Amino acid sequence: MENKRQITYLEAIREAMQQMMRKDENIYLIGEDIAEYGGAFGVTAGMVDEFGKERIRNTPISEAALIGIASGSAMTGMRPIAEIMFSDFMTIAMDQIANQAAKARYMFGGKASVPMVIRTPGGGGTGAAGQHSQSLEALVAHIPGLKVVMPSCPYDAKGLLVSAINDDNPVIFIEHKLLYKNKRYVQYVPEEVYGISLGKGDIKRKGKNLTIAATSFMVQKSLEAAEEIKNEKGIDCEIIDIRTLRPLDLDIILTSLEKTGKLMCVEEAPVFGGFMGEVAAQVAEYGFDLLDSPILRVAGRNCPVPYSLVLENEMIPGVERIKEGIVDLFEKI
Amino acid sequence: MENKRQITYLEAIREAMQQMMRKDENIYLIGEDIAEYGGAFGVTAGMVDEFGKERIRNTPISEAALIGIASGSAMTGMRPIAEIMFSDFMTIAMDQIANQAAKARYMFGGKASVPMVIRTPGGGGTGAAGQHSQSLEALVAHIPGLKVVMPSCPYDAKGLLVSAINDDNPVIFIEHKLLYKNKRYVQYVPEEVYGISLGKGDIKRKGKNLTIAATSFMVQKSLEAAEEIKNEKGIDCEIIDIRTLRPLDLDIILTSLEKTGKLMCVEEAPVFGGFMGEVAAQVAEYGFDLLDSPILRVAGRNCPVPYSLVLENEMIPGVERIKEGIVDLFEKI
Amino acid sequence: MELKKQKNRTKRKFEINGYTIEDRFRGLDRETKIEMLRKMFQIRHFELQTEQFIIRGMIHGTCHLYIGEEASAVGTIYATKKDDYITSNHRGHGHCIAKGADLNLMMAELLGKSTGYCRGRGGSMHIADVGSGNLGANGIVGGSMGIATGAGLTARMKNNKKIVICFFGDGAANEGIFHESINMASVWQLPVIYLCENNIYGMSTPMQEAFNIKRISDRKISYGIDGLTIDGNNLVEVYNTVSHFQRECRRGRGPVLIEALTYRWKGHSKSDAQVYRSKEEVSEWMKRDPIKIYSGELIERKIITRKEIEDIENRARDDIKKAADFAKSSPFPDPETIEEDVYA
Amino acid sequence: MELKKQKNRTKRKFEINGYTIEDRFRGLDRETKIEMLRKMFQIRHFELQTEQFIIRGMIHGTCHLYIGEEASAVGTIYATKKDDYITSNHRGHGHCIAKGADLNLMMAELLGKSTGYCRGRGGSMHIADVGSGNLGANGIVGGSMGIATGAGLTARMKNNKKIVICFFGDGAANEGIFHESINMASVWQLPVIYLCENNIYGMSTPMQEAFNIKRISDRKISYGIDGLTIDGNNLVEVYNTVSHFQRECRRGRGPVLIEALTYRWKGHSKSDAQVYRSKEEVSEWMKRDPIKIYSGELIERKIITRKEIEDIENRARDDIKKAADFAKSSPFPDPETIEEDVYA
Ligand SMILES: Cc1ncc(C[n+]2csc(CCOP(=O)(O)OP(=O)(O)O)c2C)c(N)n1
Ligand SMILES: Cc1ncc(C[n+]2csc(CCOP(=O)(O)OP(=O)(O)O)c2C)c(N)n1
Ligand SMILES: [Mg+2]
Ligand SMILES: [Mg+2]
Repeated sequence: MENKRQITYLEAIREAMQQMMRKDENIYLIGEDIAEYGGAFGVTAGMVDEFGKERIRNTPISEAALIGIASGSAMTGMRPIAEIMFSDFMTIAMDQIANQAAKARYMFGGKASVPMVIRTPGGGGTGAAGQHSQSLEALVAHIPGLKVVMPSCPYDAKGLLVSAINDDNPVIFIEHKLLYKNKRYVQYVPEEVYGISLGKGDIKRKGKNLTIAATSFMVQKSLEAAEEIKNEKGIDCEIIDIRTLRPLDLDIILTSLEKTGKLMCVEEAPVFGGFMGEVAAQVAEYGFDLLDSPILRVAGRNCPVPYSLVLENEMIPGVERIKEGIVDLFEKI
Repeated sequence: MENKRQITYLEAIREAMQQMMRKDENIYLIGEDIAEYGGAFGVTAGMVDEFGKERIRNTPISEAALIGIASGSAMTGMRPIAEIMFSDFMTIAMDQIANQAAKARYMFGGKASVPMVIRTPGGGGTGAAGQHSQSLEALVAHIPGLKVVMPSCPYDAKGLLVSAINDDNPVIFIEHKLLYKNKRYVQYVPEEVYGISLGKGDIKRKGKNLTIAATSFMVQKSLEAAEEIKNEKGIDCEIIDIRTLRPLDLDIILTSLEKTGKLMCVEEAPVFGGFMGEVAAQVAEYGFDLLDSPILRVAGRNCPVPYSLVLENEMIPGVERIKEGIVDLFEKI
Repeated sequence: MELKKQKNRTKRKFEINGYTIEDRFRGLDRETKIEMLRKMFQIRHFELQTEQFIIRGMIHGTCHLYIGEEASAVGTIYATKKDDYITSNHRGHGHCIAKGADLNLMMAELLGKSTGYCRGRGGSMHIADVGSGNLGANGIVGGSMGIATGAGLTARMKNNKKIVICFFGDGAANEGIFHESINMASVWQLPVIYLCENNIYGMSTPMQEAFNIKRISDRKISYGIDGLTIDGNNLVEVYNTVSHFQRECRRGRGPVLIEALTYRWKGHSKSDAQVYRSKEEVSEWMKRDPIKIYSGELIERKIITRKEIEDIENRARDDIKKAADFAKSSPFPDPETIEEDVYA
Repeated sequence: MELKKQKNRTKRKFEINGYTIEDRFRGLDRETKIEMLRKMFQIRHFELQTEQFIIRGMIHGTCHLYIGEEASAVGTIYATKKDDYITSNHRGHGHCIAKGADLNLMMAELLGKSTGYCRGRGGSMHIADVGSGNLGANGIVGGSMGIATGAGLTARMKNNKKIVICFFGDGAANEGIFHESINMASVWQLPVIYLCENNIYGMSTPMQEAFNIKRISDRKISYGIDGLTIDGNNLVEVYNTVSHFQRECRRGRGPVLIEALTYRWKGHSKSDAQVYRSKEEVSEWMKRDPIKIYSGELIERKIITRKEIEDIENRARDDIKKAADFAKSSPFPDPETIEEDVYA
């Protein structure tokens, strides 16, 4: 294992794009400051040297048209990967995402396809405050016609991005800023191209007392919490990485609940109206009999992401909040 | 009772605006084609005659700036009521709604307020297809800083709009097209100005076997279904009109569940990621012990709203689907 | 808005807004000239039939009729190539027919039938025929401007020599996406003709309430591109202007903004009391019927006789009748299929 | 972009882009002239201190430094009235200081303290002081352009004689909201000065990659408004131009688009390797230091001596030091308060 190369989440994403672009010249990147600058987080750094400025295409600061252009090119034979510099800016392009790209195929009676990926970093923890730290996946996951993916680790990031690029639908691919360069989460990632099915969750930790369903960075936080709680209280958590919010893999959650009977959902977005409401609702409908206690959500507080570190740490769930949730769930029985 | 005037939903909304505008000259209307034309649905018809074009302010077709301008004027002393012609077009203004109006107060440390109402018709049933028929409340209800209101009848429409106008926060007020002029739903509405608290649900029908939580037009459909099912099967439904999605009145639902032990949620939006996920999740957390069966959602199908009447009727829940849901819930026990 | 017409029919060149434009219409074969008239009649009668369907309550939903604007769609599309792309807007029937759509499938779509272009999922505002280059009508004002620009980018990246026509209205010119799209097309010199059909109103809002400028084509300055205002009711002028600029575009000389002045005869949509304009204004414009103008031109140029024109109109009427019959006799979609086509 | 300077210091009028602008600076009291220099120094040293905090890891989050652009904020704001409104953008410290913000509260906000303008909720990109007319910085490029226009509408509807300055960058001029906002302001003739600080880059993207025009102020044509391009590093020119147009605005003569050419000395934000520009370009622009230019002007006009300038700079440095101390010694917000201020 040690001999195998370990790469970061960012490197895995970049590699997926590079390898796919070498295979298919219809794939190109479009976004703000993605060429020489390499994107706000450096994800596309260096790619312009290999692929040139036609295929690593800088745009003016015009998010709505950027997405519209990507969609129009996708409808006519290209396979764009559009970057929205911060996921918060999807709001500016929301008509183009939700009313155009997502719906073209259906409204045209199945006669168009819009094979595009919208890559965008979400999440907080960087002190960038309310307009640069949101987790807006619930807004896109609700729109029929979109697929929504949130990888939590390098291996998944590469495989899921490859599948997203190969998919003939618009896929919103939300990355997490705190994972990009974090050495702590480096991982073995095969050099060859491989895909991970959109629509399959993944068990990131086996356990028998409690099921935790989490997304993105919260998967990592949950893993940490699970280790600690195992040591401290002997509670053994099973951790399910949702990975693709839409299509959602309900089965993997229900299967786990057959064993544990307890569900906790962990996400970074403000809890009210967040995506985990959907998970909880589906379980409360289709897995009701498997539950032996309330479904708990540990999620962001109901406020914009604040700037100050002490506040931001309070807003976004951390290991402590997750552990408290686990304990709560056992005390609530 | 019969002597009292009965007015439509549309008239109730217009009356609320007229009366409030007479009391406070800082209130004005801003939107597309709202003056002479009276708005796409005639809600503001005639108002320009009384208030003039300064206060019934037509804009060019520029939804983002329209909302930005309303917010900026609200921050500086006005109390705008902005109309977005179809709620689908909120997507074009989503940055201005979700990143600006909603967050200004918080990000500025509480030192600004944005007292504005965004009125917009939602829902389908008019054959206007995918981009003019959506129920996008889930997108706004998730955003901290916004309040979200969806009245289901004339009485509530007036009282809730009065409160929305008096509120010092941005309030998204989603009306339903099929209610506007529908004579079937006329109702006694007091002539005087009255408010209905934002954050209070309402029991629209008392019952003891099953709790239905519904929004907007689905409240009316649920009432119909409840009458029929009472006659046909003797099942007695209690119907809760959520009325304000945010803040949400969980208590009224839990209190009802103490009696019924069964919850069905009915909404028009596509079920996946819809607002009722939040309701279900809160109940699965805070009311788990009150439930004696799964929480069922009866909602829109997971597709854009289609054009053809036969498809549209399949997409949007009707009385039959709601009745089937009720029966299902009893058979599932 | 005043229509200055400085051209002279005997000359081989027009002078419009400082651009010298060749009279290519003149050299066109007779067949195409007549074909264009036929298309205009088809559009006119398609819309009249649609209006009847609306009146008889057979259309679930709304429609935006194109009557009075036929020269713009037909002149533009016939000046381009068959496999060029177009994008359209809510008032899209005319663009669609001019682009060669099957009338039966269009009409079936309006009636919400399974045989329609969109299998009943789209209706009037969403008819598309991607295979033939029609990237779709759009219910969002300005909504297709990014898509058109993206098709232009494809043309550029694949170097496939295609160009794109982006149809939109005066109202759409105040949406942010207009600004962003044209700017990007200009920076990248994409082969897109932005064709603004200025019918003086965006719904009920007259131009002077939505603009503080007289000519929308002046916005070319903001993007450093070519642009001009033409008489959109004059098919020959439309044809020649678009012919000129489509060649420029195909040669890589960037996007263009053409403003075609025209007028819609009917209300904005299904329900419109038209309080915002006078009957006189409407009838003034009806005198400038694009079909009459073009017929007159053809007669004057001795390309066709009055009798032949009548025949063409009758055949167009027939085409529409057949389409209406096809639509009426087609089945509604099966509700079971509702979630098909959401994903590829 | 070439800076043409046709003005003559001894004249009482400037000629810029065809506008005749009076030299109102000349008649200003000495105190104000010096006050402006002091503000420029405060901004400079505020930013240098901020840079230190960044380097020392004391700033959670990013900052966009205004060094090199001081003349634009100071000249503009001093040409308007105390209770006029401004809106700002991500590069907002300079606007904020020029508008008279309390340096202590600003610095405390940057360090995320409870004593900061936003109680630690907003940070660098969201400092506002609504009471004093500062409607806030904004993290969304172009995000405040609608808000500024709305403040203009308030001024108009309340007839309160205020005007609005809307600061934004060259990059923001390609956002749709730029287009929509200015158009509406023009249609309604709102008293808003759209002040585009063109520092030639939007993040890493040079103007020529984002525009196919040379002057952003040419976009005035699209809206039928006044507009011009000025030397944004020359405080006197900025002051005079804005003085001129703020009067026009206050008289009801609609919005204006002023493009102030300037340059940012530092990287775009906290992390910027600046691969997109050359050291030479930076040092060329640093020679055109707005503070040096203005100091030189004051000395030449015999308004102040070199010694006095040094004193002013020293005092500014002190002010910043005090602000830094205040910020450092202030407490962090109480996490318990996190959900306060979400709703009124
Ligand atoms: C984004 C958006 N805003 C508003 C509408 C409602 N609407 C439909 S057509 C229309 C007028 C469009 O005017 P114009 O672009 O000039 O086209 P015309 O109808 O005159 O052909 C409006 C306001 C819409 N469909 N989409
Ligand atoms: C809507 C949006 N898109 C992108 C960004 C990321 N971003 C922040 S500042 C900036 C450049 C802005 O350029 P300009 O307006 O010229 O201002 P400058 O930084 O040069 O002062 C970018 C792209 C953003 N904050 N908001
Ligand atoms: Mg129009
Ligand atoms: Mg800049």
